Amino acid sequence: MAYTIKLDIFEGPLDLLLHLISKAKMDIKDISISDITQQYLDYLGEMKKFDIEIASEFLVMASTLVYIKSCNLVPRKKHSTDEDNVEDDEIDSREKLVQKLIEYKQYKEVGEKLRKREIIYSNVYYKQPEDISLDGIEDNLLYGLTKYDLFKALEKVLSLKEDNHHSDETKEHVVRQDTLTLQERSYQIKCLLNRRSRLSFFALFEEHYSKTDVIVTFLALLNMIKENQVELYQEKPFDDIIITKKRG
Amino acid sequence: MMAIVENILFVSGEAVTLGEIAKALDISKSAAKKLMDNMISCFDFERRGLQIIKVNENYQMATRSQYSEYIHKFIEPRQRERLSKAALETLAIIAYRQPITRMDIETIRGVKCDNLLSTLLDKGLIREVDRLDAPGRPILYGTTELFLKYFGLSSIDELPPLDLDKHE
Amino acid sequence: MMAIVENILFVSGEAVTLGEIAKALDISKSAAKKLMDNMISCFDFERRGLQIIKVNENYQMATRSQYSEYIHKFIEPRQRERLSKAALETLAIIAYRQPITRMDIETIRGVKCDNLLSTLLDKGLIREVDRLDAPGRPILYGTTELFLKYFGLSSIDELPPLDLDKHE
Repeated sequence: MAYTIKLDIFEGPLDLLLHLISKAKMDIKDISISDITQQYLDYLGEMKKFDIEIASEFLVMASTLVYIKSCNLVPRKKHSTDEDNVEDDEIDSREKLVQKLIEYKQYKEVGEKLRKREIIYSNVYYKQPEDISLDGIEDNLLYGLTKYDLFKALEKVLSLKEDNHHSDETKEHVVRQDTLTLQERSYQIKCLLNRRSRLSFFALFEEHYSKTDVIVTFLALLNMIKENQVELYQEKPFDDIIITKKRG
Repeated sequence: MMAIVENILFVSGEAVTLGEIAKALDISKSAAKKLMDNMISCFDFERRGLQIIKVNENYQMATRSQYSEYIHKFIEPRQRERLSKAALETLAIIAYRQPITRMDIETIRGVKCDNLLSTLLDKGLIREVDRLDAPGRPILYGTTELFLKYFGLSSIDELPPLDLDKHE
Repeated sequence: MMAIVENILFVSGEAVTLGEIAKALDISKSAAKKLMDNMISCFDFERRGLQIIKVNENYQMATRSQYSEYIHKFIEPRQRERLSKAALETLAIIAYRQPITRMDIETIRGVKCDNLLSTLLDKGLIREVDRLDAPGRPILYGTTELFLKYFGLSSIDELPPLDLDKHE
Protein backbone atom coordinates (compact mmCIF):
# COMPACT_ATOMS: atom_id res chain seq x y z
CA MET A 1 0.00 0.00 0.00
CA ALA A 2 1.70 3.08 -1.28
CA TYR A 3 -0.34 5.50 0.74
CA THR A 4 0.82 4.44 4.16
CA ILE A 5 4.34 5.10 3.07
CA LYS A 6 3.50 8.60 1.92
CA LEU A 7 1.35 9.47 4.88
CA ASP A 8 3.98 8.19 7.25
CA ILE A 9 6.39 10.70 5.91
CA PHE A 10 4.28 13.62 6.97
CA GLU A 11 2.90 13.74 10.46
CA GLY A 12 0.33 16.31 9.51
CA PRO A 13 -0.29 19.41 7.43
CA LEU A 14 2.29 21.40 9.36
CA ASP A 15 4.88 18.75 8.76
CA LEU A 16 4.05 18.77 5.07
CA LEU A 17 4.23 22.56 4.91
CA LEU A 18 7.61 22.60 6.62
CA HIS A 19 8.83 20.08 4.11
CA LEU A 20 7.61 22.18 1.19
CA ILE A 21 9.08 25.33 2.66
CA SER A 22 12.47 23.79 3.16
CA LYS A 23 12.35 22.22 -0.29
CA ALA A 24 11.64 25.64 -1.80
CA LYS A 25 14.45 27.06 0.39
CA MET A 26 12.13 29.68 1.84
CA ASP A 27 12.37 31.33 5.22
CA ILE A 28 9.40 30.42 7.36
CA LYS A 29 8.82 34.04 8.29
CA ASP A 30 8.91 35.09 4.71
CA ILE A 31 7.00 32.41 2.92
CA SER A 32 5.32 33.10 -0.37
CA ILE A 33 1.81 32.01 0.40
CA SER A 34 0.80 31.67 -3.22
CA ASP A 35 3.78 29.46 -4.10
CA ILE A 36 3.41 27.30 -1.06
CA THR A 37 -0.33 27.00 -1.55
CA GLN A 38 0.19 25.77 -5.07
CA GLN A 39 2.71 23.17 -3.98
CA TYR A 40 0.53 22.09 -1.13
CA LEU A 41 -2.45 21.61 -3.42
CA ASP A 42 -0.28 19.80 -5.93
CA TYR A 43 0.77 17.41 -3.22
CA LEU A 44 -2.82 16.76 -2.21
CA GLY A 45 -3.61 16.20 -5.88
CA GLU A 46 -0.80 13.66 -5.99
CA MET A 47 -2.27 11.88 -3.01
CA LYS A 48 -5.63 11.80 -4.71
CA LYS A 49 -4.10 10.32 -7.82
CA PHE A 50 -2.75 7.46 -5.78
CA ASP A 51 -6.14 7.01 -4.23
CA ILE A 52 -4.91 8.02 -0.84
CA GLU A 53 -7.44 9.05 1.70
CA ILE A 54 -6.65 12.60 2.68
CA ALA A 55 -7.08 13.32 6.37
CA SER A 56 -9.43 16.16 7.15
CA GLU A 57 -6.65 18.13 8.79
CA PHE A 58 -4.90 18.37 5.45
CA LEU A 59 -8.04 19.74 3.84
CA VAL A 60 -8.56 22.29 6.59
CA MET A 61 -5.04 23.52 6.04
CA ALA A 62 -5.65 23.68 2.29
CA SER A 63 -8.64 25.89 2.80
CA THR A 64 -6.73 28.11 5.19
CA LEU A 65 -3.97 28.52 2.62
CA VAL A 66 -6.40 29.24 -0.14
CA TYR A 67 -8.14 31.77 2.06
CA ILE A 68 -4.94 33.61 2.89
CA LYS A 69 -3.96 33.56 -0.75
CA SER A 70 -7.33 34.88 -1.89
CA CYS A 71 -7.14 37.74 0.58
CA ASN A 72 -3.93 38.76 -1.11
CA LEU A 73 -5.68 38.91 -4.45
CA VAL A 74 -8.71 40.90 -3.39
CA PRO A 75 -8.09 44.61 -4.11
CA ARG A 76 -8.25 46.53 -0.89
CA LYS A 77 -10.54 49.46 -0.51
CA LYS A 78 -10.34 51.74 2.44
CA HIS A 79 -13.29 53.38 4.24
CA SER A 80 -15.10 50.17 4.46
CA THR A 81 -15.21 48.56 7.87
CA ASP A 82 -15.99 45.21 6.34
CA GLU A 83 -12.93 45.13 4.21
CA ASP A 84 -10.77 46.45 6.99
CA ASN A 85 -11.72 43.33 8.81
CA VAL A 86 -10.86 41.20 5.86
CA GLU A 87 -7.44 42.78 5.70
CA ASP A 88 -6.82 42.37 9.40
CA ASP A 89 -8.01 38.85 9.11
CA GLU A 90 -5.66 38.13 6.29
CA ILE A 91 -2.62 39.47 8.12
CA ASP A 92 -3.81 37.72 11.19
CA SER A 93 -4.24 34.34 9.49
CA ARG A 94 -0.89 34.54 7.85
CA GLU A 95 0.79 35.60 11.05
CA LYS A 96 -0.91 32.81 12.94
CA LEU A 97 0.17 30.22 10.43
CA VAL A 98 3.77 31.40 10.59
CA GLN A 99 3.70 31.25 14.38
CA LYS A 100 2.30 27.76 14.28
CA LEU A 101 4.93 26.63 11.85
CA ILE A 102 7.72 28.07 13.95
CA GLU A 103 6.42 26.49 17.10
CA TYR A 104 5.80 23.14 15.50
CA LYS A 105 9.24 23.14 13.94
CA GLN A 106 10.85 23.50 17.34
CA TYR A 107 9.12 20.44 18.73
CA LYS A 108 9.88 18.52 15.60
CA GLU A 109 13.55 19.28 16.09
CA VAL A 110 13.42 18.31 19.74
CA GLY A 111 11.77 15.07 18.66
CA GLU A 112 14.79 14.36 16.49
CA LYS A 113 17.11 15.07 19.40
CA LEU A 114 15.07 12.75 21.57
CA ARG A 115 15.47 10.04 18.96
CA LYS A 116 19.24 10.23 19.34
CA ARG A 117 18.96 9.94 23.08
CA GLU A 118 16.52 7.07 22.74
CA ILE A 119 19.05 5.12 20.71
CA ILE A 120 21.88 5.76 23.16
CA TYR A 121 19.90 4.96 26.28
CA SER A 122 18.26 1.87 24.87
CA ASN A 123 21.74 0.39 25.08
CA VAL A 124 22.09 0.95 28.79
CA TYR A 125 21.47 -2.13 30.90
CA TYR A 126 20.66 -2.63 34.53
CA LYS A 127 20.90 -5.66 36.68
CA GLN A 128 18.34 -7.70 38.54
CA PRO A 129 18.05 -6.95 42.27
CA GLU A 130 20.01 -9.31 44.47
CA ASP A 131 17.91 -11.86 46.22
CA ILE A 132 18.87 -11.56 49.83
CA SER A 133 16.72 -13.29 52.36
CA LEU A 134 16.75 -11.74 55.77
CA ASP A 135 15.46 -13.36 58.89
CA GLY A 136 12.40 -12.08 60.56
CA ILE A 137 10.82 -10.11 57.78
CA GLU A 138 8.32 -12.76 56.94
CA ASP A 139 6.22 -12.00 59.96
CA ASN A 140 3.24 -9.82 59.33
CA LEU A 141 3.68 -10.61 55.69
CA LEU A 142 0.14 -9.75 54.82
CA TYR A 143 -0.74 -7.49 57.68
CA GLY A 144 -3.88 -5.48 57.13
CA LEU A 145 -4.61 -6.80 53.66
CA THR A 146 -8.16 -7.64 52.63
CA LYS A 147 -9.73 -9.86 50.03
CA TYR A 148 -9.99 -6.85 47.76
CA ASP A 149 -6.27 -6.42 47.88
CA LEU A 150 -6.07 -9.99 46.77
CA PHE A 151 -8.43 -9.31 43.92
CA LYS A 152 -6.60 -6.21 42.86
CA ALA A 153 -3.29 -7.99 43.02
CA LEU A 154 -4.46 -10.64 40.60
CA GLU A 155 -6.02 -8.13 38.30
CA LYS A 156 -2.74 -6.31 38.16
CA VAL A 157 -0.75 -9.44 37.51
CA LEU A 158 -3.07 -10.48 34.72
CA SER A 159 -3.08 -7.13 33.06
CA LEU A 160 0.68 -6.95 33.34
CA LYS A 161 0.90 -10.26 31.63
CA GLU A 162 -1.40 -9.08 28.90
CA ASP A 163 0.82 -6.27 27.77
CA ASN A 164 3.96 -8.02 28.68
CA HIS A 165 5.42 -7.49 25.27
CA HIS A 166 4.60 -3.82 25.49
CA SER A 167 6.15 -3.23 28.83
CA ASP A 168 9.16 -5.23 27.85
CA GLU A 169 9.88 -2.75 25.18
CA THR A 170 9.70 0.28 27.37
CA LYS A 171 11.28 -1.09 30.48
CA GLU A 172 14.98 -1.52 30.51
CA HIS A 173 16.32 -4.91 29.70
CA VAL A 174 16.35 -7.08 32.75
CA VAL A 175 18.58 -10.05 32.92
CA ARG A 176 16.86 -12.87 34.68
CA GLN A 177 18.47 -14.95 37.32
CA ASP A 178 16.87 -18.28 36.97
CA THR A 179 18.36 -20.53 39.55
CA LEU A 180 16.97 -22.38 42.49
CA THR A 181 18.26 -21.26 45.84
CA LEU A 182 19.71 -23.64 48.36
CA GLN A 183 16.79 -23.09 50.67
CA GLU A 184 14.22 -23.85 47.98
CA ARG A 185 15.97 -26.99 46.92
CA SER A 186 16.30 -28.25 50.51
CA TYR A 187 12.62 -27.71 50.94
CA GLN A 188 11.76 -29.60 47.79
CA ILE A 189 13.91 -32.53 48.79
CA LYS A 190 12.36 -32.56 52.26
CA CYS A 191 8.88 -32.66 50.74
CA LEU A 192 9.84 -35.50 48.44
CA LEU A 193 11.34 -37.47 51.32
CA ASN A 194 8.14 -37.13 53.29
CA ARG A 195 6.47 -39.03 50.54
CA ARG A 196 9.13 -41.56 49.64
CA SER A 197 11.73 -43.13 51.85
CA ARG A 198 14.38 -43.32 49.15
CA LEU A 199 15.20 -40.82 46.51
CA SER A 200 17.50 -41.10 43.58
CA PHE A 201 19.78 -38.14 43.02
CA PHE A 202 19.33 -38.45 39.28
CA ALA A 203 15.60 -38.59 39.62
CA LEU A 204 15.71 -35.12 41.17
CA PHE A 205 16.35 -33.80 37.70
CA GLU A 206 13.41 -35.09 35.78
CA GLU A 207 12.46 -31.59 34.77
CA HIS A 208 15.12 -29.70 32.88
CA TYR A 209 17.63 -28.18 35.22
CA SER A 210 20.69 -26.09 34.61
CA LYS A 211 24.16 -26.91 35.73
CA THR A 212 23.80 -24.44 38.56
CA ASP A 213 20.68 -26.24 39.71
CA VAL A 214 22.59 -29.50 39.95
CA ILE A 215 25.27 -27.80 42.00
CA VAL A 216 22.65 -26.18 44.21
CA THR A 217 20.98 -29.54 44.72
CA PHE A 218 24.24 -31.09 45.68
CA LEU A 219 25.02 -28.33 48.13
CA ALA A 220 21.54 -28.60 49.56
CA LEU A 221 22.10 -32.29 50.17
CA LEU A 222 25.47 -31.67 51.80
CA ASN A 223 23.83 -29.15 54.04
CA MET A 224 21.10 -31.59 54.96
CA ILE A 225 23.67 -34.21 55.83
CA LYS A 226 25.38 -31.74 58.09
CA GLU A 227 22.08 -31.09 59.79
CA ASN A 228 21.51 -34.80 60.19
CA GLN A 229 18.41 -34.78 58.05
CA VAL A 230 19.45 -37.19 55.33
CA GLU A 231 21.92 -39.92 54.53
CA LEU A 232 23.45 -40.55 51.15
CA TYR A 233 25.09 -43.59 49.72
CA GLN A 234 26.47 -44.64 46.43
CA GLU A 235 27.14 -48.21 45.25
CA LYS A 236 30.15 -47.29 43.18
CA PRO A 237 31.71 -44.14 41.72
CA PHE A 238 29.54 -42.36 39.09
CA ASP A 239 26.58 -44.46 40.11
CA ASP A 240 23.34 -42.90 41.24
CA ILE A 241 23.29 -41.47 44.74
CA ILE A 242 20.50 -42.72 46.96
CA ILE A 243 19.07 -40.30 49.45
CA THR A 244 17.29 -41.50 52.55
CA LYS A 245 15.79 -39.71 55.46
CA LYS A 246 17.80 -40.01 58.63
CA ARG A 247 15.90 -41.70 61.41
CA GLY A 248 15.60 -40.21 64.83
CA MET B 1 31.09 6.00 52.05
CA MET B 2 31.16 5.76 48.29
CA ALA B 3 32.07 2.12 48.66
CA ILE B 4 29.00 1.59 50.79
CA VAL B 5 26.77 3.30 48.26
CA GLU B 6 28.37 1.25 45.51
CA ASN B 7 27.40 -1.88 47.41
CA ILE B 8 23.89 -0.65 47.98
CA LEU B 9 23.34 0.32 44.35
CA PHE B 10 24.69 -3.02 43.25
CA VAL B 11 22.50 -5.01 45.58
CA SER B 12 19.43 -2.96 44.74
CA GLY B 13 19.71 -3.33 40.99
CA GLU B 14 16.89 -0.82 40.79
CA ALA B 15 16.87 2.91 41.39
CA VAL B 16 17.58 3.94 44.97
CA THR B 17 16.17 7.14 46.41
CA LEU B 18 18.28 9.82 48.04
CA GLY B 19 16.32 9.20 51.24
CA GLU B 20 17.26 5.54 51.28
CA ILE B 21 20.93 6.37 50.78
CA ALA B 22 20.85 9.01 53.51
CA LYS B 23 19.18 6.60 55.90
CA ALA B 24 21.53 3.72 55.22
CA LEU B 25 24.55 5.97 55.79
CA ASP B 26 22.93 7.86 58.63
CA ILE B 27 23.70 11.22 57.08
CA SER B 28 21.53 14.14 56.01
CA LYS B 29 19.85 14.20 52.65
CA SER B 30 21.90 17.18 51.53
CA ALA B 31 25.11 15.41 52.50
CA ALA B 32 23.90 12.35 50.62
CA LYS B 33 23.17 14.51 47.60
CA LYS B 34 26.66 15.94 47.65
CA LEU B 35 28.10 12.47 47.97
CA MET B 36 26.09 11.19 45.04
CA ASP B 37 27.03 14.11 42.79
CA ASN B 38 30.60 13.44 43.70
CA MET B 39 30.24 9.76 43.06
CA ILE B 40 28.72 10.24 39.62
CA SER B 41 31.60 12.44 38.47
CA CYS B 42 34.07 10.13 40.15
CA PHE B 43 32.77 7.18 38.15
CA ASP B 44 32.98 9.21 34.97
CA PHE B 45 36.38 10.67 35.77
CA GLU B 46 37.91 7.32 36.60
CA ARG B 47 36.44 5.94 33.39
CA ARG B 48 34.77 3.15 35.24
CA GLY B 49 33.03 0.52 33.21
CA LEU B 50 29.79 1.18 35.00
CA GLN B 51 28.03 4.47 35.51
CA ILE B 52 25.62 5.91 37.99
CA ILE B 53 22.48 7.24 36.44
CA LYS B 54 20.51 9.94 38.16
CA VAL B 55 16.82 10.47 37.51
CA ASN B 56 15.39 13.19 39.67
CA GLU B 57 16.63 12.13 43.11
CA ASN B 58 16.94 8.46 42.32
CA TYR B 59 20.19 6.74 41.56
CA GLN B 60 20.88 3.53 39.72
CA MET B 61 23.95 1.64 38.62
CA ALA B 62 24.01 0.87 34.92
CA THR B 63 26.20 -0.24 32.09
CA ARG B 64 27.54 2.27 29.62
CA SER B 65 26.03 2.33 26.18
CA GLN B 66 29.41 2.23 24.47
CA TYR B 67 29.87 -1.34 25.67
CA SER B 68 26.49 -2.53 24.47
CA GLU B 69 28.07 -4.32 21.54
CA TYR B 70 29.93 -6.62 23.93
CA ILE B 71 26.99 -7.00 26.24
CA HIS B 72 24.93 -8.13 23.30
CA LYS B 73 27.46 -10.81 22.59
CA PHE B 74 26.96 -12.03 26.08
CA ILE B 75 23.23 -11.67 26.51
CA GLU B 76 20.49 -11.72 23.94
CA PRO B 77 19.70 -8.13 22.99
CA ARG B 78 16.00 -7.65 23.29
CA GLN B 79 14.68 -5.75 20.33
CA ARG B 80 13.08 -2.64 21.60
CA GLU B 81 10.56 -1.01 19.37
CA ARG B 82 11.50 2.57 18.71
CA LEU B 83 8.97 5.30 19.23
CA SER B 84 7.44 6.75 16.08
CA LYS B 85 8.32 10.20 14.87
CA ALA B 86 4.84 11.38 15.81
CA ALA B 87 5.21 9.93 19.29
CA LEU B 88 8.52 11.72 19.79
CA GLU B 89 7.03 15.04 18.66
CA THR B 90 4.10 14.62 20.97
CA LEU B 91 6.40 13.72 23.84
CA ALA B 92 8.47 16.80 23.13
CA ILE B 93 5.40 19.01 23.27
CA ILE B 94 4.22 17.44 26.51
CA ALA B 95 7.69 17.63 28.05
CA TYR B 96 8.04 21.37 27.44
CA ARG B 97 4.47 22.41 27.96
CA GLN B 98 3.35 20.20 30.81
CA PRO B 99 0.75 20.16 32.17
CA ILE B 100 -1.03 20.33 28.85
CA THR B 101 -4.40 19.18 27.47
CA ARG B 102 -4.92 16.98 24.43
CA MET B 103 -6.54 19.92 22.64
CA ASP B 104 -3.47 22.08 23.08
CA ILE B 105 -1.21 19.31 21.84
CA GLU B 106 -3.40 18.87 18.80
CA THR B 107 -3.39 22.59 18.11
CA ILE B 108 0.40 22.61 18.09
CA ARG B 109 0.77 19.49 15.98
CA GLY B 110 -2.13 20.27 13.69
CA VAL B 111 -3.40 16.69 13.86
CA LYS B 112 -5.42 14.46 16.15
CA CYS B 113 -3.45 12.51 18.68
CA ASP B 114 -5.76 10.47 20.92
CA ASN B 115 -4.24 7.20 19.73
CA LEU B 116 -0.77 8.45 20.34
CA LEU B 117 -1.61 9.63 23.81
CA SER B 118 -3.00 6.28 24.81
CA THR B 119 0.10 4.54 23.47
CA LEU B 120 2.32 6.89 25.45
CA LEU B 121 0.21 6.34 28.55
CA ASP B 122 0.46 2.57 28.08
CA LYS B 123 4.19 2.81 27.76
CA GLY B 124 4.32 4.79 30.97
CA LEU B 125 6.10 7.72 29.34
CA ILE B 126 3.33 10.19 30.17
CA ARG B 127 0.63 10.30 32.80
CA GLU B 128 -2.45 12.26 33.72
CA VAL B 129 -1.25 14.82 36.19
CA ASP B 130 -4.45 16.75 36.79
CA ARG B 131 -7.60 18.05 35.21
CA LEU B 132 -8.05 21.54 33.89
CA ASP B 133 -10.58 23.66 35.74
CA ALA B 134 -12.58 24.31 32.58
CA PRO B 135 -15.75 22.94 30.95
CA GLY B 136 -15.44 19.20 30.42
CA ARG B 137 -12.54 19.16 32.90
CA PRO B 138 -10.04 18.04 30.28
CA ILE B 139 -7.10 15.88 31.35
CA LEU B 140 -3.74 17.52 31.77
CA TYR B 141 -0.80 15.38 30.71
CA GLY B 142 2.76 15.39 31.97
CA THR B 143 5.87 13.24 31.58
CA THR B 144 6.92 10.48 33.97
CA GLU B 145 10.20 9.39 35.55
CA LEU B 146 10.31 6.63 32.98
CA PHE B 147 10.32 9.33 30.33
CA LEU B 148 13.43 10.84 31.90
CA LYS B 149 15.10 7.46 32.19
CA TYR B 150 14.13 6.47 28.67
CA PHE B 151 15.96 9.47 27.28
CA GLY B 152 18.74 9.47 29.85
CA LEU B 153 17.72 12.77 31.42
CA SER B 154 18.36 13.33 35.09
CA SER B 155 15.62 15.94 35.32
CA ILE B 156 13.21 17.76 33.09
CA ASP B 157 15.51 20.81 33.15
CA GLU B 158 18.01 18.85 31.13
CA LEU B 159 15.89 19.09 28.01
CA PRO B 160 17.56 21.26 25.39
CA PRO B 161 16.33 24.83 25.83
CA LEU B 162 13.62 26.01 23.47
CA ASP B 163 13.90 29.56 22.25
CA LEU B 164 10.21 30.15 22.31
CA ASP B 165 10.58 33.66 23.68
CA LYS B 166 12.31 34.70 20.53
CA HIS B 167 9.29 33.69 18.51
CA GLU B 168 6.36 34.41 20.73
CA MET C 1 38.81 -4.34 28.31
CA MET C 2 38.33 -4.34 32.06
CA ALA C 3 35.47 -1.92 31.59
CA ILE C 4 33.83 -4.35 29.21
CA VAL C 5 34.22 -7.21 31.64
CA GLU C 6 32.86 -5.00 34.39
CA ASN C 7 29.76 -4.42 32.27
CA ILE C 8 29.37 -8.10 31.52
CA LEU C 9 29.76 -9.21 35.11
CA PHE C 10 27.31 -6.55 36.22
CA VAL C 11 24.68 -7.46 33.67
CA SER C 12 25.07 -11.15 34.32
CA GLY C 13 24.52 -10.92 38.04
CA GLU C 14 25.82 -14.44 38.34
CA ALA C 15 29.13 -16.13 37.82
CA VAL C 16 30.55 -15.87 34.33
CA THR C 17 32.92 -18.49 32.97
CA LEU C 18 36.35 -17.72 31.63
CA GLY C 19 35.20 -19.09 28.30
CA GLU C 20 32.33 -16.64 28.12
CA ILE C 21 34.61 -13.73 28.92
CA ALA C 22 37.15 -14.82 26.32
CA LYS C 23 34.42 -15.17 23.74
CA ALA C 24 32.85 -11.78 24.44
CA LEU C 25 36.24 -10.08 24.15
CA ASP C 26 37.40 -12.26 21.30
CA ILE C 27 40.65 -13.15 23.06
CA SER C 28 42.22 -16.42 24.09
CA LYS C 29 41.30 -18.08 27.33
CA SER C 30 44.77 -17.59 28.69
CA ALA C 31 44.65 -13.88 27.86
CA ALA C 32 41.26 -13.69 29.53
CA LYS C 33 42.67 -15.42 32.58
CA LYS C 34 45.49 -12.91 32.84
CA LEU C 35 43.02 -10.08 32.45
CA MET C 36 40.78 -11.42 35.17
CA ASP C 37 43.64 -11.95 37.61
CA ASN C 38 44.68 -8.42 36.89
CA MET C 39 41.17 -7.15 37.35
CA ILE C 40 40.72 -8.83 40.70
CA SER C 41 43.84 -7.24 42.12
CA CYS C 42 42.95 -3.95 40.49
CA PHE C 43 39.58 -3.90 42.27
CA ASP C 44 41.28 -4.72 45.54
CA PHE C 45 44.11 -2.27 45.06
CA GLU C 46 41.80 0.59 44.19
CA ARG C 47 39.70 -0.28 47.21
CA ARG C 48 36.59 -0.50 45.12
CA GLY C 49 33.31 -0.99 46.90
CA LEU C 50 32.64 -4.12 44.91
CA GLN C 51 34.94 -7.06 44.43
CA ILE C 52 35.37 -9.74 41.85
CA ILE C 53 35.14 -13.23 43.21
CA LYS C 54 36.78 -16.15 41.47
CA VAL C 55 35.47 -19.63 41.98
CA ASN C 56 37.36 -22.15 39.90
CA GLU C 57 37.29 -20.46 36.52
CA ASN C 58 34.12 -18.53 37.13
CA TYR C 59 34.03 -14.87 37.98
CA GLN C 60 31.34 -12.91 39.71
CA MET C 61 30.90 -9.36 40.87
CA ALA C 62 29.94 -9.16 44.51
CA THR C 63 29.60 -6.87 47.48
CA ARG C 64 32.24 -6.87 50.19
CA SER C 65 31.38 -8.41 53.51
CA GLN C 66 32.54 -5.41 55.51
CA TYR C 67 29.58 -3.45 54.16
CA SER C 68 26.96 -6.04 54.94
CA GLU C 69 25.66 -4.07 57.90
CA TYR C 70 24.76 -1.15 55.63
CA ILE C 71 23.36 -3.40 52.96
CA HIS C 72 21.04 -4.99 55.46
CA LYS C 73 19.95 -1.65 56.79
CA PHE C 74 19.10 -0.59 53.29
CA ILE C 75 17.58 -3.77 52.01
CA GLU C 76 15.28 -4.62 54.88
CA PRO C 77 12.46 -2.16 54.28
CA ARG C 78 12.63 -2.89 50.56
CA GLN C 79 12.52 -6.62 50.97
CA ARG C 80 9.60 -6.34 53.30
CA GLU C 81 7.66 -4.31 50.79
CA ARG C 82 8.57 -6.49 47.88
CA LEU C 83 7.88 -9.69 49.74
CA SER C 84 4.42 -8.69 50.79
CA LYS C 85 3.57 -7.46 47.31
CA ALA C 86 4.86 -10.64 45.74
CA ALA C 87 3.21 -12.80 48.38
CA LEU C 88 -0.10 -11.12 47.80
CA GLU C 89 0.12 -11.59 44.06
CA THR C 90 1.04 -15.22 44.43
CA LEU C 91 -1.74 -15.85 46.91
CA ALA C 92 -4.20 -14.16 44.61
CA ILE C 93 -3.20 -16.36 41.72
CA ILE C 94 -3.47 -19.50 43.82
CA ALA C 95 -6.79 -18.45 45.30
CA TYR C 96 -8.43 -17.81 41.97
CA ARG C 97 -6.71 -20.47 39.92
CA GLN C 98 -6.39 -23.39 42.33
CA PRO C 99 -5.31 -26.11 41.99
CA ILE C 100 -2.28 -24.73 40.22
CA THR C 101 1.35 -25.77 39.72
CA ARG C 102 4.37 -23.66 40.56
CA MET C 103 5.18 -23.48 36.86
CA ASP C 104 1.79 -22.00 36.07
CA ILE C 105 2.08 -19.46 38.84
CA GLU C 106 5.48 -18.48 37.55
CA THR C 107 4.17 -18.19 34.04
CA ILE C 108 1.48 -15.79 35.20
CA ARG C 109 3.77 -13.73 37.41
CA GLY C 110 6.71 -13.88 35.08
CA VAL C 111 9.14 -14.52 37.94
CA LYS C 112 10.33 -17.41 40.04
CA CYS C 113 8.42 -17.99 43.22
CA ASP C 114 9.75 -21.08 44.98
CA ASN C 115 10.88 -19.03 47.94
CA LEU C 116 7.53 -17.43 48.28
CA LEU C 117 5.67 -20.70 48.01
CA SER C 118 7.67 -22.19 50.82
CA THR C 119 7.00 -19.09 52.93
CA LEU C 120 3.29 -19.32 52.23
CA LEU C 121 3.35 -23.05 52.97
CA ASP C 122 5.15 -22.36 56.23
CA LYS C 123 2.55 -19.78 57.15
CA GLY C 124 -0.18 -22.27 56.43
CA LEU C 125 -1.87 -20.04 53.88
CA ILE C 126 -1.47 -22.53 51.06
CA ARG C 127 -1.01 -26.27 50.90
CA GLU C 128 -0.20 -29.02 48.48
CA VAL C 129 -3.54 -30.36 47.38
CA ASP C 130 -2.50 -32.89 44.80
CA ARG C 131 -0.05 -33.69 42.08
CA LEU C 132 -0.59 -33.13 38.42
CA ASP C 133 -0.67 -36.22 36.28
CA ALA C 134 2.15 -35.02 34.09
CA PRO C 135 5.89 -35.63 33.76
CA GLY C 136 7.61 -34.86 37.03
CA ARG C 137 4.24 -35.01 38.76
CA PRO C 138 4.37 -31.35 39.78
CA ILE C 139 2.69 -30.28 42.99
CA LEU C 140 -0.69 -28.58 42.77
CA TYR C 141 -1.22 -25.80 45.27
CA GLY C 142 -4.42 -24.57 46.82
CA THR C 143 -5.43 -22.27 49.65
CA THR C 144 -6.13 -23.40 53.21
CA GLU C 145 -8.84 -22.73 55.77
CA LEU C 146 -6.43 -20.37 57.46
CA PHE C 147 -6.34 -18.43 54.22
CA LEU C 148 -10.13 -18.05 54.28
CA LYS C 149 -10.02 -17.01 57.91
CA TYR C 150 -7.24 -14.57 57.25
CA PHE C 151 -9.21 -12.75 54.59
CA GLY C 152 -12.54 -13.11 56.38
CA LEU C 153 -14.07 -15.38 53.78
CA SER C 154 -16.49 -18.16 54.60
CA SER C 155 -15.71 -19.92 51.35
CA ILE C 156 -13.54 -19.43 48.32
CA ASP C 157 -16.60 -18.40 46.30
CA GLU C 158 -16.75 -15.22 48.32
CA LEU C 159 -13.74 -13.80 46.52
CA PRO C 160 -14.68 -10.83 44.38
CA PRO C 161 -15.53 -12.19 40.92
CA LEU C 162 -12.91 -11.76 38.25
CA ASP C 163 -13.92 -10.59 34.86
CA LEU C 164 -12.32 -13.57 33.21
CA ASP C 165 -13.49 -12.91 29.69
CA LYS C 166 -11.68 -9.66 29.73
CA HIS C 167 -8.39 -11.31 30.52
CA GLU C 168 -8.51 -14.59 28.77
